[in-house]
Amino acid sequence: EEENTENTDTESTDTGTEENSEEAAEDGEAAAGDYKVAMVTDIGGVDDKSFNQSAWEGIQAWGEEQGLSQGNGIDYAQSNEKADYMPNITRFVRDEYNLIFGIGFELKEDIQTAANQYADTNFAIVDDVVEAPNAVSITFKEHQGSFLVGVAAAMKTTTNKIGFVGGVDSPLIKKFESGFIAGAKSVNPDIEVDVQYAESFADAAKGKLIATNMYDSGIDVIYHASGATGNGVFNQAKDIKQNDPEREIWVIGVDRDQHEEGAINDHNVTLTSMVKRVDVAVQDVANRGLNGEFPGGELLEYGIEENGITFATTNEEAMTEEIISTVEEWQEKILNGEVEVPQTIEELEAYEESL
Amino acid sequence: MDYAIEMLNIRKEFPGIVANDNITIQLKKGEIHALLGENGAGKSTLMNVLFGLYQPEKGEIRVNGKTVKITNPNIANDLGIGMVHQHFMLVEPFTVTQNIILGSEPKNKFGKIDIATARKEIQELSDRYGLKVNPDAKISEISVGMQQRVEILKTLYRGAEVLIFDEPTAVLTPQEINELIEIMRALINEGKSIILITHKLKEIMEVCDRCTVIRKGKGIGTVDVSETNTNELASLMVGREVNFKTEKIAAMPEDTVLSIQDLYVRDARKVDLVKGLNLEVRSGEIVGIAGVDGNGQSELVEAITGLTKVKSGSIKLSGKDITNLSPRKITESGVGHIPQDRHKYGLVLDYSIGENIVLQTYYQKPYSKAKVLSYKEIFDKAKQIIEEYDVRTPSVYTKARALSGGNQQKAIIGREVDRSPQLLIATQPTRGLDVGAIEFIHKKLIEERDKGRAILLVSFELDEIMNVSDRIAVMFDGKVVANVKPEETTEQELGLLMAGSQVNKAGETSR
Amino acid sequence: MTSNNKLFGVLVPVISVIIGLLAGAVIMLLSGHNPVEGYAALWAGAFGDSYTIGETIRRTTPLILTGLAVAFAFKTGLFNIGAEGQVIVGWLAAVWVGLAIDAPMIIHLPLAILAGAAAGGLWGFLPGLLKAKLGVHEVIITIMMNYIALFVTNEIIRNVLTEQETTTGTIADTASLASDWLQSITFYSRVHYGILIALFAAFIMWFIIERTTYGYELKSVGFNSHASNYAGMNVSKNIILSMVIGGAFAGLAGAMEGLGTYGTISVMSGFTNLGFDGIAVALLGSNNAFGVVLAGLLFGVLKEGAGEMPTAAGVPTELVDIIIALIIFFVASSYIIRWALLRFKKEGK
Amino acid sequence: MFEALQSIIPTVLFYSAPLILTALGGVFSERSGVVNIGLEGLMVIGAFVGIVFNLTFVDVFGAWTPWVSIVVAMAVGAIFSLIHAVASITFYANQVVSGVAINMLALGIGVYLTKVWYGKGQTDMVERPFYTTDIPVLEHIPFLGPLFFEGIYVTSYIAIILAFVAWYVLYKTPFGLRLRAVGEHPMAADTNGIKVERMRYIAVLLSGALGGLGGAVFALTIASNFSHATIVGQGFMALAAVIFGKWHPLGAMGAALFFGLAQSLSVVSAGIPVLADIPQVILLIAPYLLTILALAGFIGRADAPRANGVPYIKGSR
Ligand SMILES: Nc1ncnc2c1ncn2[C@@H]1O[C@H](COP(=O)(O)OP(=O)(O)OP(=O)(O)O)[C@@H](O)[C@H]1O
Ligand SMILES: Nc1ncnc2c1ncn2[C@@H]1O[C@H](COP(=O)(O)OP(=O)(O)OP(=O)(O)O)[C@@H](O)[C@H]1O
Ligand SMILES: [Mg+2]
Ligand SMILES: [Mg+2]
Repeated sequence: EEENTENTDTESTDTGTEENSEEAAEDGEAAAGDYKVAMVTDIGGVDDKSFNQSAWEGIQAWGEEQGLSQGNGIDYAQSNEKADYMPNITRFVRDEYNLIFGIGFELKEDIQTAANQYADTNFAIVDDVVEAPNAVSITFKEHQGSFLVGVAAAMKTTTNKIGFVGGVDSPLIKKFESGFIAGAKSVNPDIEVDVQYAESFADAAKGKLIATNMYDSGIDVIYHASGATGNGVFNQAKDIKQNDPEREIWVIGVDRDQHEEGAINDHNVTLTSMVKRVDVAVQDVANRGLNGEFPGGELLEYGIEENGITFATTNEEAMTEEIISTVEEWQEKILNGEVEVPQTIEELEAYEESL
Repeated sequence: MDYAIEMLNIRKEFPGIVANDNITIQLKKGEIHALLGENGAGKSTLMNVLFGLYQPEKGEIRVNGKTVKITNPNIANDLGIGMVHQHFMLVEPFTVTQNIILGSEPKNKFGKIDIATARKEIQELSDRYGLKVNPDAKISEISVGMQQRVEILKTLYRGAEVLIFDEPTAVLTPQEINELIEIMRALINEGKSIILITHKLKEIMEVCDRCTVIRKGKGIGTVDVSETNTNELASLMVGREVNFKTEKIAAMPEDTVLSIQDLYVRDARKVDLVKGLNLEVRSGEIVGIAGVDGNGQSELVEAITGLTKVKSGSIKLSGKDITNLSPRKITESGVGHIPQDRHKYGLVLDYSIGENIVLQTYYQKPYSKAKVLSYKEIFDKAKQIIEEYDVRTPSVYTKARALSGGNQQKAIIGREVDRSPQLLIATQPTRGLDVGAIEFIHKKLIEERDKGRAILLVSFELDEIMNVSDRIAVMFDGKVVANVKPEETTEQELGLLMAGSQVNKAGETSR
Repeated sequence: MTSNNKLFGVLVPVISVIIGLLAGAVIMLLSGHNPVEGYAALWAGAFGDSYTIGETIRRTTPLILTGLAVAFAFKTGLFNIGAEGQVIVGWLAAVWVGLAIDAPMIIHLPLAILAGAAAGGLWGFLPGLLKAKLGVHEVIITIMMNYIALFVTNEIIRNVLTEQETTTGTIADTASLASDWLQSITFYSRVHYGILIALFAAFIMWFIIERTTYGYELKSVGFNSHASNYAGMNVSKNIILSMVIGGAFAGLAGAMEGLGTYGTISVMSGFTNLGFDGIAVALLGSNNAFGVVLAGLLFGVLKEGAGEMPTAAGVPTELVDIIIALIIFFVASSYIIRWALLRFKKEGK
Repeated sequence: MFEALQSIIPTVLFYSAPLILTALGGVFSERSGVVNIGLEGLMVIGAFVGIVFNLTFVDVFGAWTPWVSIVVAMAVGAIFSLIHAVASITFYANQVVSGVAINMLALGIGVYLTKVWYGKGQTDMVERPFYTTDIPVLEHIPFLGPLFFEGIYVTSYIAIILAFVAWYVLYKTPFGLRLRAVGEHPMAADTNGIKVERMRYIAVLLSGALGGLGGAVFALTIASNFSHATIVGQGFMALAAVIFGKWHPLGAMGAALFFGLAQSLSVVSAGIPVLADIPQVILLIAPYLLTILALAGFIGRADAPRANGVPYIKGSR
C-alpha cells in the first residue's frame, strides 16, 4: 500500500505543478510536530448522530493522541447549507490546516475545487471520489455491512417480508439497498423485500407513513438508510411495540449503532445497525498524513476487512447467538472473497440469479 | 328648552386641517334637524364626534341637558345615540340579523347566539316602523335601500332615541327616498329625534324642522325651515348665489352616434336583465335614462362599455359595430364613461391624481413612447385638467385617495371629457355631491353636448334627469318603455312609467 | 413632510439594523458569549479579506434576484411563495443548456441564462394562469409547485442528465459565469459575473415598474383590478405577466448558482432556501428594486459573516437568523420608529 | 378494501393532525383580519418547546409528560405569537413581513437555544412521546370501530374535535360573530362597540397556541426530537389548508385530511402491484398535483376575509 502511495504521488506530479506538490510534501514532513486537521460537515451537522459525528469523534480521538484540542490543532466547521461548504473549506485553508476532511458526498465538488486550487493543502472526501494528487477519497463498503444486516433481517423475520426505507434515491443509497437485499436473499431466496424512498433525509412524517404501511402489510423488519426520516420509522416501530409488546417488530439502524433510538419501555426495537466507522477511517488518514504518507490521489475503501464496517450486537436479546453466528459466517465468506457483494441494482440482479 | 342633544363650540382638528371650528348644533326632542354644508365642510366629522368615533379638541356635548364624554361608540349607544353612516357599516357576508345584533348579541345558556329571539325582536321592530326587512337575507344580496334600513334597525335595536343619518338619500332611488321619509316620520311619531345630513335642499324643505348650516368647518347658523327657502339655504351654504335651473339652449341633435338594437344582456347569474332594448343617442343631445334601480341600467352601461358580454343584439357607434369588443377597443372607438362607483371603478386610489388622469391613455402618445412613460407629459396634462375642472388638490402628485368625493368626481369627468369621446356615458355623476359641485358638473355636460357630443345620462335622480336631459328614455324591466321630452312630462308621469304601469300605452305613444 | 418622509425612508432601516444588532449582542451576552468577539468574527467572515468579500458578493447575487422575484409579484398584489421552486427549475434548465449544447460563449452563455429565466418564468406561469382565470389563490399553488419542482428536478438529474448519479457533470466553459480573473483577485472565492446580472435585473425591474406602461398596468392591477379592467387593461394578462416575470427573476437566481457558483446541479434533499429568503429580502427592501439590492447585500453580508462565528467566537450561526428576523420586525413596525422619531424631534425643539 | 382503509385511515389521521391544529390557528388569525404566514414558525416553537420540556421534565411528570408538554408548547406558542400581534396590530406592520420574520426568528431561536443548551444541533429522542391507543367503547362499533378507533393517536381526535369546537365558536357564539366581523369590516365592528384590536390580539394568540400545539403534536407523535429539520414546510402546508379550506375551520380540517390522504395514498400506491409501475416521481408529486387539480377543478375561487391583512387604524378609511 505505502509504495503504492508513493507511486501515485510521484506520478501525479506530472499533472500538478512540480513545485507545488513538492512543497506539499515538505510541508507535511517539516510540520509533523504541529500537523493540523479539520473537517467540514455537510448539512447534517457535527452532531447528526451519524457520519459527521463519527468523523468528528475520530478527529477528536486522534487529536487526543497528539495532544491537540478543538481550535488548537483540530477543528470542525458546521455547514447549514450547500453554499457554506466552500467558505468553510477555504477558511481552514487560510488558517493553514494541513488536512481538511469534507464529510459527505455533498461536498464532492467543493473538495475537488479546493484541491485543485490549493495544492499545498491535503484534502479528504468521505463517501465520494475526487481526483487530485493532494486529495484522498474515502469510501465505505456499505454494501458489505448492509449485506450483513440483510442476513440478520432474514434470520429474524417470521413473515418472510422485510422492508428497506431509503432517503434520497442515489447511487450511494442504492449501495445499501443492493447489499441488504443480497444479504437477505442469500439466507432465504424467497424472501420479499419492499423498497421505498422518502426522497428526503429529513421527512420524519414520510418515514412514519412508509413504516406504518410496511408494518401493516406484514413486514416485521425495516432497514432504514434515511437520516432523520428514519426517526419516523423508529417512532412507528416503538408505537407498535408500546401497544403490543408481544409483537415482534424491528428496525435496523444505519451508520452508527442506533440502539438508543430503539428503546421502548423494557424492550428495544433496534435489531442491529449497519455501523460505518468513519472515525476509524478519519484517524487512519490523519495518521498517515502526520507520518508524511498522505495517500494523495488514492481511493481508500474501508470495508469489513479494514475495520471500517461492522454490525452492532448491542441488542443481545434480539441478536441471538444463532443470528450472530450466521452473520459471522457470511462475514467470513465476504472476507475470503467467496461472496462478492453487489453494489448496484444490476449487480444485485446478477447476484440473485447466481443464488 | 328641551334639547335631546347639544353640541357646543366643537373643535376637531386633523393633521393640517381644522375640520370643525367652533360649531354648535342643538337638537330639539322630536324634531328632524338638517345639517347642511358643502363637501368637506365637516358634517361627517361633527357627527362622528357625537358618535364617539373622534374625540374633539374643544367643546361640550350634552345629552338631555347633562354634559357627557363620548369616548367610544359604546357610550354613544348607551346614551341612546345611533348613527346611520354615510358609508354603510355592514358586514357583507353576514345576514341582516347578524349585522343588527353584532356587539350586543342575545345568548342562550351554552353561550350560543340566540338567533331565534333576535330574529323575532328584529321582525317586531321592522313591522313597527314599516321597514319590511327580511332578517335572514344576506347583506350582499339585498338592495342598497334595504341595507340602509338594516342600519336604521341597528340603531333601533340598540334603543337609540336620537338617530343621525349621514347622507342617507345619496344612494337611494326616488321611491326609496319617499319610503325613507315615511320611515323618518314614523320614527318621530315614536318620539325619536333625528339629525339628517343631506345635500338635497328639497328634502330639507320637505321633512326637516330646522337646519344648521356649516361652511368650511365653521358654523354659519341655524334656521327654521318654515321660514326659509332653497335659494337661501344654498347661498348660506356656499356663500354665494346658486343657480338651480340649469341654463341651456335647445338641443340640436344631428347624426346618430349610439344605436342599440334588440339588445339582450345577462348578469353573472345568467338571468336576462336587458331584454330586447332599443335606444338611439344622437350627437348634440343628452338622453337621460330614467328608471328604478335594478331595471337593467347597469347592465346596459356595462354592455355598451364592453364590461359585460352581450347575449344578442347589436351596439353601433357612428355606424361601426362595437358589440362585444374589448373595453379598450370600445374606449378607443370613442366612448367615455363616468362610472357609478368612483372608488371601485373610476380611480386607482393609490395612484396620484396625475396617474389617474391617464388611466385610459397612458399607452398612447404623448404619455408614453415605445412603452416608456413620459411623466412630464402626464403631469402636464393632469395640471391642465385640474385647472380646467377646478379639482381641488394640493398637487397632481397627491394620491387620489386623499381627495374629497366631489373632487375625485371632477377629476374623473375631466379625464373622460378631455378625451373628446363621441359618446359620453355618465352614470350617477353627481351622487353624494354638494349643490355647487352638481351645478358645475351639469354645466360641463351641457357644454359637451353643445360641442356636438352624444351624452347618455343614467341617474336615479328625477330632478337631474328632468333638468339636464333633452330626451328621456324610461327603462323598465330591461327595455326602454317610453321616450319622452322633459318639457312635455311631469315627475309624476315619469314615476308611473318607471313603475311599469301603462307600459303599453306609453310605449305606443312614444314610438 | 416629503423631506421628512425621505429622511425616514433612510433612517428607519438604518435604525432597525442597529437595534437588530444590539439585540443580537444582548442575546450573545445572555447565552454567555462575547458580543465583541462575535461581531468581530461576523465582520471578518464577511469582509475580512478579498476572499470573504468575494464570497459575500457571490452569496448576495441570488438573494437579490429572488428578492426581485417576490417584490415584482408584490407590486401586482400577488404573493409569490414559489420563488423557491422557480430557483430550482431555473438552476436545472441553465445547467441543462450548459451541458447539452456546444456553442461559442457569445451564444451559449446567454442561452443558458435565458433558459434559467424561461424555466422560472414557466414555473410562475401556471400559478399566474390559475389565479387569473380561475381565481385560485396563488399562495397555495406556488407552495405546491415548490415541491413539484424539487421532486421533478431530482428525477431529471438522476435519470436524464446522469445515469443514476447525484450530481451532473460540470457545464461547458462557454456557459460559465465563473471568472478566473475575479477568482484570482479574491483568493479563489467563487465570485462570478452573476452579480452584474443581478444588478442589471434590479435596474430592469426598476425600469419596468417605474418607467414603462407595463409597470403602470401591473401596479394599477395590483392596486385596483376593477378600475384597471374598466380602463381597458387586461387584468388576467397582467397577473400572468407579473408571475412570469417574477418567476424569471427567480429562475435567474437559479441560473446564477448553476452557471456561476457550482457549474453543476445536484439532487437536493430539501429546499435551497434562496426563495424563502427572497421573501424577506423583498420585504426588507420594501419591494423596490434599489431597496432589494441593499437588503440582498445585508442578507449576504450577515449570512456569509455568520460562518465565521462558531469557529472564531463559539456563537451558533443561527444568531444571524435571529438578528435578521429582528431587523425585519423593526422595519415592518416602522410606525413605532417614526412615532418615536417624531416625538424625539418635537422634544428637541 | 377494508384492510386498505384500515391501514390508510390511521396514517391520514396522524399525518393530518398537526396540520389541522395549525390550520385552525391560521383560521382564527385570518378570520380576524391578521394574515399569518408565521404558522411555520409557530410550529417550530411548538415542536421545540414540546421536545425540550418533555426531555427536561420527564422525571417529574412521568406518564403525563407528553400532555403537559403540549400544554406548555401551546402557552409558549401563544406568547411567541404576541410578537406578531404587537407588530401587526399595534404597530400596523405589514402582516406578511411580520409573519416571515416570525418564521426566521422561531427557527433561529429554536436551533440557537438547542445548541446553547445541548451543545449540539439536535436534541435526543424523547422517552415519552405519544403512543397510539384504541379508543375505549368506540373501538367496538362494528365496521367503523376498527377503521377509526383502533390504533389512533388521541391527539388526532383532539385535532378533529377542536375543529368542530372552532367551528362552533366562530359560527355560533357572539365571540365568533365579532371576530369574523372584525376581519370583514373592522370599522363596522368598531361602530358597533367591538374592540377591534382586542379581538385581533385574541385571535393571533389563539393562532399561536394552536400553532404551538400543532408543532408539539408533530414532534411528539412523529419526529421524537428537535432539530432544524423537524419542521420543514408543514406550516406552509397548514397555510395552504387554511386557504384551501376557504378560511373555514371544517374546510381547513378537510383540506388537511386531504393532504394526509394524498400523502398516504402515494405511499400505499407504491406497494400496490398495479401501481408499482408508475414512476416513483409521479407518486411523490401526486399529493401536490392533486391539490392543484382539486383547486383548479372544483374548489376554485376562495375569497379571503375582506379586511385580511389590512391594519385597522382608527379614523382612517
Ligand atoms: N380621518 C381624517 N383624517 C384627516 N382629515 C380628515 C379626516 N376626516 C375628515 N378630514 C378632513 O375634514 C374635513 C371635513 O370632512 P368631513 O368628512 O366632515 O366632510 P363632510 O362635510 O362630511 O363632507 P361630505 O359632504 O363630502 O360628506 C375634510 O375637508 C377633510 O380634509
Ligand atoms: N385618511 C384620510 N386622510 C386625509 N383625508 C381624509 C382621510 N379620510 C377622509 N379624508 C377627507 O375627508 C373628506 C370627506 O370625507 P367623506 O368620507 O365625507 O368623503 P366624501 O367627500 O363625502 O366622499 P364620498 O361620499 O363620495 O365617498 C375628504 O375631503 C377627504 O379628503
Ligand atoms: Mg360626509
Ligand atoms: Mg359625501
